[in-house]
This record gives sequence, structure tokens and C-alpha cells, in this order.
Amino acid sequence: MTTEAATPAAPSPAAARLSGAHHRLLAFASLIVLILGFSLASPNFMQTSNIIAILQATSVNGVLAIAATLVIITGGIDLSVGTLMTFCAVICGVVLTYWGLPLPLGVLGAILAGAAAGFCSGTFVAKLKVPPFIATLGMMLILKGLSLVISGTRPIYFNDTPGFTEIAQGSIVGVLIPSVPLPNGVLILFLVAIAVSFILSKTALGRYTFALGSNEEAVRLSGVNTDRWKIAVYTLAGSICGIAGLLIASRLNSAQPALGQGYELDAIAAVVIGGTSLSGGRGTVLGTLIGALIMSVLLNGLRILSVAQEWQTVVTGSIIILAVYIDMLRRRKL
Amino acid sequence: MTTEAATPAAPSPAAARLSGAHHRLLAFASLIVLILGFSLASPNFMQTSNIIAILQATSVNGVLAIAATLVIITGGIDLSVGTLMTFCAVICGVVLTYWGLPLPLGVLGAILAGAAAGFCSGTFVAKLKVPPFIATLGMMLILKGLSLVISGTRPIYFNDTPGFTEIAQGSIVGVLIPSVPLPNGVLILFLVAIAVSFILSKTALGRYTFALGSNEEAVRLSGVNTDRWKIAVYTLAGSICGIAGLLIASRLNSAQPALGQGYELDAIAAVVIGGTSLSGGRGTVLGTLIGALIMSVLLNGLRILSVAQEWQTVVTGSIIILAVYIDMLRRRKL
Amino acid sequence: QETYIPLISKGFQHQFWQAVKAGADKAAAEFGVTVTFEGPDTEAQVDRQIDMLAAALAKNPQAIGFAALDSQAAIPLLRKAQEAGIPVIAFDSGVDSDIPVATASTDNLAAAALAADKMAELIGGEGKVALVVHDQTSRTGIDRRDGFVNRVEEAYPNIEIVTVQYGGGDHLQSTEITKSILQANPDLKGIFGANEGSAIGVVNGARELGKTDLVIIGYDSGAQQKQAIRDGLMAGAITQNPVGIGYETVAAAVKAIKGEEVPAAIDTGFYWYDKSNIDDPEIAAVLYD
Amino acid sequence: MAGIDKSFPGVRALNGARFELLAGEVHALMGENGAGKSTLMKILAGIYQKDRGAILIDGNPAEIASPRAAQALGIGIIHQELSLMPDLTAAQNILIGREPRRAGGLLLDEAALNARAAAILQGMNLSLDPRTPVHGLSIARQQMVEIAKALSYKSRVLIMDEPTAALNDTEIAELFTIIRKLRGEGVGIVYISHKMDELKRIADRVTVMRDSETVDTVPAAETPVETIISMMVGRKLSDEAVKVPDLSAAEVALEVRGLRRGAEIRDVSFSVRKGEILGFAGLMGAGRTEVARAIFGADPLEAGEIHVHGRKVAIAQPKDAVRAGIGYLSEDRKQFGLATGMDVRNNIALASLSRFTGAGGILRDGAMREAAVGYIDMLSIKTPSDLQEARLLSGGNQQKVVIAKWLLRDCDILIFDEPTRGIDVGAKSEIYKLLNSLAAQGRAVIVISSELPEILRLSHRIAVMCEGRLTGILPAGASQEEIMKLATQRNGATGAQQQMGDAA
Ligand SMILES: Nc1ncnc2c1ncn2[C@@H]1O[C@H](COP(=O)(O)OP(=O)(O)OP(=O)(O)O)[C@@H](O)[C@H]1O
Ligand SMILES: Nc1ncnc2c1ncn2[C@@H]1O[C@H](COP(=O)(O)OP(=O)(O)OP(=O)(O)O)[C@@H](O)[C@H]1O
Ligand SMILES: [Mg+2]
Ligand SMILES: [Mg+2]
Repeated sequence: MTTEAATPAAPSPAAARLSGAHHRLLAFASLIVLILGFSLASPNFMQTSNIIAILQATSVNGVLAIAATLVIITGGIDLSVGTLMTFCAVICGVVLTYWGLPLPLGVLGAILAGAAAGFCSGTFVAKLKVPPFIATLGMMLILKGLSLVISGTRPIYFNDTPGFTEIAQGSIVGVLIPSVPLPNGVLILFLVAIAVSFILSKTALGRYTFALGSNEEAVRLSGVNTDRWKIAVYTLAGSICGIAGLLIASRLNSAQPALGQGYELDAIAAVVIGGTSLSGGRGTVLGTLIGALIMSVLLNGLRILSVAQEWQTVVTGSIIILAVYIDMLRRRKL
Repeated sequence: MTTEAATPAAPSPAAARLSGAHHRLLAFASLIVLILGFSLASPNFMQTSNIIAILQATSVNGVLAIAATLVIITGGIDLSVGTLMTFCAVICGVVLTYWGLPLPLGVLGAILAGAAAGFCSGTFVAKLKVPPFIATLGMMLILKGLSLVISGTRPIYFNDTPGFTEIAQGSIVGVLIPSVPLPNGVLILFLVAIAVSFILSKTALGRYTFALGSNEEAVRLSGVNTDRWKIAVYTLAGSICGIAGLLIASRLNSAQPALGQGYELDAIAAVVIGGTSLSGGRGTVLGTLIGALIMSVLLNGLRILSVAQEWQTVVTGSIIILAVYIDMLRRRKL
Repeated sequence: QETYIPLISKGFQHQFWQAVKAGADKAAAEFGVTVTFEGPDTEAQVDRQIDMLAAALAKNPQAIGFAALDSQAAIPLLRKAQEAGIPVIAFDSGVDSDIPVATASTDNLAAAALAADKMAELIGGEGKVALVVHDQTSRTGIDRRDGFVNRVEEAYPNIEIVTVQYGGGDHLQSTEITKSILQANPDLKGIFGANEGSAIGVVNGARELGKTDLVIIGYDSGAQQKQAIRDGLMAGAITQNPVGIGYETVAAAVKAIKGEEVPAAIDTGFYWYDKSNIDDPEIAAVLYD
Repeated sequence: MAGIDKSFPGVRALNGARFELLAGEVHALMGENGAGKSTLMKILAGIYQKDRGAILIDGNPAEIASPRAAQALGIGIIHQELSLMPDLTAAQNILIGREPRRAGGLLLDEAALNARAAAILQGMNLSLDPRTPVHGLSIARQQMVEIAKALSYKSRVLIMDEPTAALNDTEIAELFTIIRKLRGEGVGIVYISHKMDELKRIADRVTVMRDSETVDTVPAAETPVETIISMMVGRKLSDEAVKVPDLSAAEVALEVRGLRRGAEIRDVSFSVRKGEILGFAGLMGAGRTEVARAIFGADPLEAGEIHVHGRKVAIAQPKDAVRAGIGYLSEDRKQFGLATGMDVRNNIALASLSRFTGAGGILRDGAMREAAVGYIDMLSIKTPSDLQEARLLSGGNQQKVVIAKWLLRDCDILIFDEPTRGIDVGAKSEIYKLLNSLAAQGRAVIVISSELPEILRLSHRIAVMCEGRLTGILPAGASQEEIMKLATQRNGATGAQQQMGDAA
């Protein structure tokens, strides 16, 4: 968390800030090494179309990981991000396809559904004092079931909503700059990242997110209504899952009700690889983005190299451990 | 005042211990309520054969959850229990079927494989300072891939090892007391639970397990070789996963290399439902057993009632939250 | 130049997909081409499959084999392949589009209907039956369930389907599900297990409860299933021809690359097998371990 | 406050306690560890709920149901145990819950936040960048941040629960200036401390508690300290001067040569003989804790040798140090001393578990209990039983538990970092006796303390540090001025000496 300097008086915090920036630059190291390695190994890796495919593959997991980052900074955990995403996609499908309402209402529906589910999780955690692991595990199951119930265990297609696939697959950037056909899904990922970074560093909600993860009891003893802020964080995280729901629905042109379970681990892994501590109090959206990118670059590269699938998982597992180990080494040195 | 404080005859600690026992008895509450509810709802629920089926369904998840309990008490987490179980089953298959060695060596192989994998996870966590979430996530992927590689992505059958299915499916108890045909798998679960309870409460390893989760730095500054003990805990947990691997292989009479992912969440859920805190320092094996039982009773009961599958997950999710909420309420009162 | 054909399947670790892979590898060796074979962990992971397809396209293959988890979701990428002049061969189940030049698949609906006929025959046309299916939302899961259920409803009014439950193709979970079903329905006459993992689970569950008079019908093959049929635990099973699917997919791709004519639909067929015909050469040829 | 009762499971913390605070007075609350001082004040601050009794504010009965309610009534508290958010900056901590906003309240005004915090810190004469994350601060500075936070509320009633436990004399003097100013503004201040000398300097009245009850309230100026102490502990304490034994023939137990690490430790060399108590004095941040942790292997070293009983030892980890016979009592018990979730018995046995391990790794719990109960008796640790969780003890009793841990471990060389922090006078003199007897048994003892009287009373020799360097070693009986001169040798002595004079 860098705070815009008012007066750079004493040298020590300034130095700390510098080394912080330094660190974040270095955090790219594993990512860069991976990219270089794959580029050398295969000429197919560094093609525009493949880079866009990687970014596209990052978009959903990236947005989910950003949602998870918020909750993890408060010292909690969110296992429901994957099925919540699906739930929001299904709600969007109901609004657009079953009810035939216009596109903006579908978008709104997905985000509101996410916010509502996040509100529930937050309430369970803050008011009922259910540990976040259990509250969100329960929500994960509830939402998984509800997605199946609401959709009638059948994918909902968005064929009646022209333009729906544009949400993730179109390219506003490509229209403006034809040589960079960046899909909107990736653009949305970046926008979400910027927005959440901003919230974390500039708003009261962000401040209390860090404060809660740092020492919740101290915050409470300072007279802050911790319950309310905690619920707000979960609600925000939920609505971000709603955005992820829109992205995946748009990419698949359908709401797949069975999707989503297992995605929470990928999202949390991206968060932790990005340097956010599971014990709360620290974390950055940028780190999470890098973490998510490391994971998609790895998978994509191994596929491009035609590594046998059983070995892909072995290599992925090893590199995840290695990347975090190197990160730890560097941090201890700094 | 000081002499008074030191005398063990003071009523207060006795009362505290009593309320502790009380609490543990009460922890059954959710389980009892579930059992009563299902018994009333269906006459098929409370039959010996179904109770044995429930216990048997608990055995694998129960053993995995006990392994996860150990790691969680140290303040860590183990995401690799499911795929490690599979890996051990595969190793057992290699020893017995591919190499044709006698049964005891297969059992030994599975347990040693588990211990070795646990030793690796523990080393990553203790020596390389990789956060447990990442170390065990990496191990989960590595073991998943290795199981496929070693088995040749093919189940390994134990048809050449007569008696292998007896490990989980036979019934020593049934031979001794014909009216109680308790399968050996359940017996093994109970034996593992008793052994781990004993280790946790009576041995130095157990004491350090709690101490590590309570304040690792304080333990280190007490001159304890924390790394060694932590590795020991992960190794023990790994070898318990080896036992789970034997159980599942014996029940399926085969090592299924694709199985196992997703089992970690069930195991961790059982641990947390059983009252062990994810932040470490506290937990009981009995609680974990109850947690695992709650989950199998719930699933079995809903299936017996032929609740539609999509609603099963909704109900399971809700009841998990509810059970933990009630547990929290009670603890706050006591 | 080396001819490269990636196959993106619906799964990877399961025996069925490994058999498809074996067929593809066999054809690859025969035609002197390179194939790779990949599939997501579960049949729900539509987006993961799309990512695999995207990575496969990045490798500039000469042709592509694709078993769509959801045909609509893949269309933008398939269109890209078409624009790049890469022929697409659909396998296992079709793609609702004219992009694939050929489709090598099994008619799961008809195959499951055959399983229903056999079930009716074996339980004497009346009584309670249940289904243990691997997946509630995937094409194969839905088709096999509906094929069986619809056939029973149309043709066998005296057969009651008491429940359909889903075990994810996980052997252990299917075992527990079977035990619950049997517990809740002591008078059950038969269970249909809709894929290998489900079928083995049903066999395990019945055996653990000591239920010997149950008619179990399976789907697919595998060493354990074959053994269960030989031992009489399982009455019989439907098998597809996965090795044939893999082989035909690669063969059709090779033809398409050369610009030869390929038939639009390649029916790889399905077969009923039981104790009596399991060792017949034409049945043994489509079974796998 | 009158007739306040409060019970915890197994503990009667308050029994009809009463307390009265006037506007514009500094009211000291004294009592032994575990007497119930913190509990009484936590009830006033809305953190605990009383079981019985009444609280009157301006004559009106008040129910204080939460910290927020207390704040609304103008009651602020500085907690005994630090209650900060380590990942936030000092400014963010100080103004938590009251952040200045901009853009119509939507955004935080970070510049205003830092400016306001800087003003508060300046008002305390504290040179601390408000943008420093709190986890990077020493405990003393964290304590100052906690004080700044409490001051920022501008409360009518300010409770200070051992605010000076981690502070040195300069900072204490600074704090007292602030307290006097607040008193002048009509703020009522409750002041809890175990440092008797502070009573006379700052308090107007003193209320003494013992065994969960209020003993009496007396005027501070007229009542002799001895009377107050006997009210607290129910007996008289002897105040012996230090007796320096002749150690010239004694073997050197620990010798360190050329310890070095960056700017924190710059070429520190010294030795301690068997039977000797070596005191370490210095200002906050002088690096004493750093030296101790480095010797103990808790932090890495860049250079330097450590010799124990004449043999060079390699210490990379605390376990190596403990094996070499060195024990270290940390200054931060909560973070580094106690396994807070475990019971007292296991905390005492934590460093000596191997001694209680029998065949097959099985622990001999009976022997552990005996040992633990022995130390509970010996150190008068107030706990309902040896099975009480350590975190439920009062602050001072937690400190005693950590001391007991090292006594049980039975090391030849003991390093005590702020051993009497938060310990009551009675127990303090017990601990002094204990340290003396440890030395008499032939152990080498190093005592780090920010309280000069304590250093002077205990040490056979006094090592003084400044900015990471060992600036000199003085014999017992050195004057405070001599010590302060060495402690400020780098910056020139005048400023600090003046403050010192004020403090004395
Ligand atoms: N939450 C709690 N649960 C159980 N016992 C408690 C709790 N808080 C305090 N106690 C007990 O109440 C008694 C009074 O504690 P308190 O903290 O008020 O003492 P104190 O006078 O502030 O002591 P010190 O000078 O050591 O800080 C002690 O015996 C302590 O162990
Ligand atoms: N003025 C300061 N500015 C920045 N950091 C400081 C300052 N003072 C102390 N620190 C930090 O705190 C660390 C140690 O301080 P600490 O107070 O523990 O040292 P000490 O000599 O043991 O003092 P004491 O034991 O008297 O509290 C220093 O190494 C430094 O990193
Ligand atoms: Mg206190
Ligand atoms: Mg210090």
C-alpha cells in the first residue's frame, strides 16, 4: 500500500517505499522468466493471437482472483467465487433469455445477484461469526445447487440477445487501434483491477479492508463498526464475481450451470502467488494479476510445447512452488 | 492469594474441565439432530446395514480429515490429502500388481509413499518457507500428475493379491461378534483416530503440533527445532493419507489414478465443522470425526430421501453453515 | 513437413478417453502424423476446453479433432480455424454447426435406449429401477439418462424409475450413492450405471450390501467391468467403440488434409455385451481394459 | 464506579470494586499483577460488561455496552497490550475510524490524514514519520503511536493502562508533559503503572487494589510510597543496594567479539563472567535487543564470534544457543514469548519439553505439572490453575510465565530483555532476588532494561549502547549522568542530559 507522499521527510519510509516498488517490479521476475523460456522454446508462443489467447484465458480467473484478494486481505477466504460466478451467469441468462429483458438489465442482474450472495456470506461471517471458510464453503454448495435448480440443469444460451458475446469477445480497443485486437474481456479485467486498486488505496472501504485483516479486534476497539465494513467487502467481492459471471457467459455464449467448482482454488492460488498473505492485512491487486498471468502463461506454454497432459500438472505444481519460493527468498533479502 | 491459586483443589479448573467435556458432548448436537430427523423421515435410515454404510462412507474422508487436522493445528493447511491418497494407492498397486510383491510390502509402500510426500510438503513449508497453501497446492498437482504417469493413466487392479479387499471390506469384528459386521475400514478409521488422539495429547510431537499453531516464533525462540517438528507433522499426516490410500484402493479393489482431487475440501470441511480453528493452535480428532460423520450422514440421508441432487447440495451447504453457527453460539455461551 | 493434429477431447484421465487416445495414437502411427490429446478434468469445464482449443490453434495445426463439451461455446474459435483453412473433425458428439467436415460419434440416445430394453428384458418387464449417472449437465450424461428414461416411459409402463442420481463418474461416490439407493428401495430390481465409473460404483455398492439379485447394466468397458460381467455381478453393458472413434477421427483428419472426400457422419457404433458374447472377436475388439 | 463485580470462567476478577475520578485529576490505579486494574478499566471502556454494580458519569448512571458507547461518552483508553493494526501506517492507526475525507466524503484524504497525525505526534515531541508502517516500529514507538491514538480522541476521561511499560525516561518525561497539559484542560486521567517513582511525579490521588477489591483511595503527595506498597502487597519490601561480588577469578562464561549487522549492530564486543550480572543500558533503539537476539540466533549476523565457556560456538538458530546453554527472555512476550493459546503448564515447559519426554516420545505430564506448579508458587503467578490458557492471565503474570520457562530450562547464561516490564513492585523485588540468586549460583546474567534504577540496582557492571555501538562499560555504582553520557555519546550529551535531569 503506497500512500501518496505529502512530505518526504524522513529517509526510512521513503526507502521502504522505494524497495516496495522495487519488489513489485521484481515480482514480475518469475513471469518474465516463464515468458522468455516459452518464447525460446516455441516460435508459436509469442504470436499476437496467442498472447491474446493467454490474456483471454486470464480474464475470468483474474477477475475472480481480484474478488478473492479483497476477502483474503480482510483475513478471510472465499471458496464461493467459482460457483458464485456461475450463479450470476445463470441469473443473467434468466433475465435475458427466459424473461427476454434488454441487455443492460441482464448485466445489472448478474452484478446484483453477486452482491446479494456476497452480502449473505459477509453476514454469515460478520454477524453469525461463522468462520469464512465454512460460510463460503456453504455458499459455494448452496450457489452450485441453486444454479442447477434455476437453470433447470441445462445451459442457458444467449442467442436471443445479440451483442451479448461482445461483452467479452468483442474488441473496442481493436476498433480504435486495429493492430491491437484486445478483447473486451481483457479490457474489463484491467478496468476491474484499476477500480479495485483505487478502492483499496483511496477509500475508507479499502482502508478498513486492510485494517480488518491486520487486527480486527483493534479496529473494533477503535469504535469502528467492523461488521458493516466486513459485509461491505464481501458484497463488493460478490459483485466482482458477478462481473466474472458476465465474462464467462459472454465467452461461452451460454450460462453453464455445472461450471465453477474448483475455480476457487485457481483464484486463491493466483492471489497467493501474487504475494498476498492468507493471514490478511497485506496484498495488492497488481500482485494478484501477475499471479493469475503466471498461471495462464504456464498452462498455455506447456500446451504449446505439447507437453503430455499428465506431465503438465506435475510441471505446473513444481513451478508454482518454485515461483513462490523465489519470491520468498527475494523478500527476505530486501 | 498465590497459594490458593496453585492448589489444584480449587473448584475453578475442575469446572473448566467439566465444561470442556460438556462442550464436547454437546458438539454431537447437530449430528444427533440430523440422525433423529432422518430416522423420522425414513424408516430405511436407521437400519444396521445403513448405519454401517454411513460409517463406511465416512472411513476414507475421516482418515483424510484426521491427516488434515494435524496440519491445520500447526496453523497450516493441506490441500494435497486427496491426490496424495491416490498416489499412495497407485504406489501400492505398483508394488503388489506390477511387481507382484506380497501384501505387507504393498501396505508399507503406500504408507512410506505418503510419508515421503508429506516429508516433501513439510520441507517446502519449514525449510523453504513456502506458505502451506502453496506448498500443498503444488504437491496436489505434482502428485496428481505422478499418479497418472506411474499408473500409465490406467487403473491398477489388485486381482492378483487375494485378501487385498479384506483391508477395508472384511470384518474382523464381524467374525468375533457376528451381530456387528463392522467393516475393517471403519475399524481402521477408529484406530487411526485413537492413535492420532494419543499422539496429540500424550507425546512431544503432539505438544509441538499445538505449540507451532499457537505461536511458532515463540516456540522457535524457546530453542525448539521448529523446522524438524513441522516436517515431522507433515510426514505423519502424509503417512495417514497413505492409510487412506489403502482404504480406498481396497474398497474399489483398484487404484484409480484420476480420483482424489476435490477430496481435500471435504476433508478440510470436516475438520472445521469439527471445531478445529484454521488459524491453528486448537483442534481435536474427536471433533473431526464428528465433522466427517455429519457430512456423511447428511449426504446419505438426503439420498435415502431421494432429494433431487441439485437440492442436495443446497441443503448440505445450508446445514454446514447452520451446524457451525450453532456450535459458535454454544461456545460463546459456555 | 510434419503433419500435426491436436485432439481436444472432453476428458483425459478416464478410461474411455484413454481408449480414444489409444485409437488416435494407433492411427497416427499408421499415417505417419503427430497427434496430441488433451481434455479438461471434468465435463463441466467448458471454458477450460476453449482455452485448450485456443492453444491448439496457436500451434498452426494442419487439422483439429474436437469433442465439444458445448458446441455453441466453441463456435467463434472453430470459425477461426475454418478461416485459417484448418479442417475440424468432431468426435464423440457432434457440433451444432456446419464447420466440422466430419463427425465420428456414438448415438448415445439410441445406445441408452438399448440398455433400457435389456433392463426390461432382464427384470421381466416390471418393477423398480434406478440410474446412477456420471453427470447431470454434460451431453453424454444427459443423452444416456434421457435415452434410458424415455425408452422406459414409452415402452415399459410397468417399470418405475425411482431415482436418478449423479456421482461424477467417481467410483467411490457412485458406490455410496448406490448403497443409499438400495437402502431406500429394498425392492429395487435393477440399476443402470451410465459410464464406467458409475457402473463400477453400482457393482461395488451392491456387493458391499450383499445384494445379489440386482440386475446391473453398465456402460463402456474396462477391466473391472469386464470382470464383473464374467463373474455375473453385472448382467451386461453397452460399449461404444472408443478406439474406433479415436482412429476414425485421425483418419478423417488425414483425408481432409489431403483434400480427399470424407463422409460427414461416421457412426462408430455401439454394442451390447454380456457373459455370452464378451469373448466374441468383434466384441472383444471394441472393449478396452 | 461502585460495587463492580466481574467474573471470568474460573476467576473472580473484580469483587465490589469501586473507583472515583474527578475532572482535571490524574488518578493512579495501583495494585499487584492480576489485582483487577485492567479489568475494571476495560469495563469503563465498554470492552467488558460488568456483572453487577453501577457506573455514574456526572452523577448519571451510564450503561457502557461497547467501545463505541464509551467513545460517545468521552472515554478513551490506552490498552495495556498493544492494540494496533501492524500493517497500517502510524497515521492510519492513529486516526482509524475518523479518516479525513475528500471528494464529498467518497475518498480518503491521505495528505490531511498524515498532516493531522504529524501534528499529534509533534505535540508529543516525537519524531516519527506518520507514514511508517507500524510493524516496522519498535515496541516503544508502537506504544507512542497507541498513546497518540488515544490522545487524538480528545476524551474527557483518558485511561492509560501501563503506558510507560515500554518507554524510557526521555519518553516518559515527554508523556508526563502531555498528561499535565491534559489535566490542565480538565481531562480526568486514570493512570495505571507499576513504576512507583511515577506516582509522586504525576498522580494527584492513588487508588490501590488488591485481590479484586479496592483497598483505599489516598492523596498521592501526602502518602509515603512505602504505605502504598504495603497497601498493595500487604507487607513491607526491603530495598537492598547491589552487592558486587569479587569475580576476578571467575571463568568467563560468554564472550562476544565484533558482532556486526548493518547499522543496527556495529562492532559489539563484551564478556560476562560466571556469577556476574551485566546490565545493558541505552536509549530506545540503541540496539540492545538486536544484540541479544543476534547472540541468541534469533536474527542473523554479518560478522562476529561468540564464545561460551571459552569455546567458540556457531549459533545460527535459537536451538543452537539453547544447546550452548543460553536462554533469552524477549521484551515482547505476546509476540515472541508466549504460546498464547496454550496453558500455563505447557508454556513453562515449552523450552524443556525434551526433559519431560519419556520412551516413545510420550510426555510425562505429571512431572510437567509438578514443575509448573513449583514455579507458579515460586513466582507467585496468579492463575486459577496450571491449566489456564496463558492469554487469559493478566499482563504481569504472563511475563512471569515466560520467566518461569527460562528458569525451568536451567541455562548457564541468561539474557533478560526488560524482565520486569509490567511487573508489580512486589514481584519486581522477587525477580531482583531471583536474578541475584541465579548469579550467586554461578550463572552469567545479562539484564537489558530501560529503567535506570533497575540497572543500577542489579548490575555488577553496566554496558551502555548508543546507535548500535557499545559506547562503554561502567562499574557498579556509576551515576545516572555517567550512563546517560555514554548513551548519547554520538549526538553530544547536552540535550539528553537536560531531559534526564528533568526526569530525575
Ligand atoms: N478474559 C479473561 N478471562 C479469564 N480471566 C481473565 C480475563 N481477563 C482477566 N482475567 C483474570 O482476571 C484477573 C484480573 O486481571 P487484570 O488484567 O485486571 O489484572 P491487572 O490488575 O491489570 O494486572 P497487571 O498488572 O498484571 O496488568 C487476573 O487473574 C486475570 O487472570
Ligand atoms: N528512531 C527510529 N527510527 C526508525 N527506526 C527505529 C528508531 N528507533 C528504533 N528503531 C527500530 O527499532 C529497532 C530496535 O529498537 P529497540 O527499541 O528494540 O532497540 P533497543 O536498543 O533494544 O531498545 P530498547 O530495548 O530500549 O527498547 C531498531 O533497530 C530500529 O530498526
Ligand atoms: Mg493490567
Ligand atoms: Mg529492546
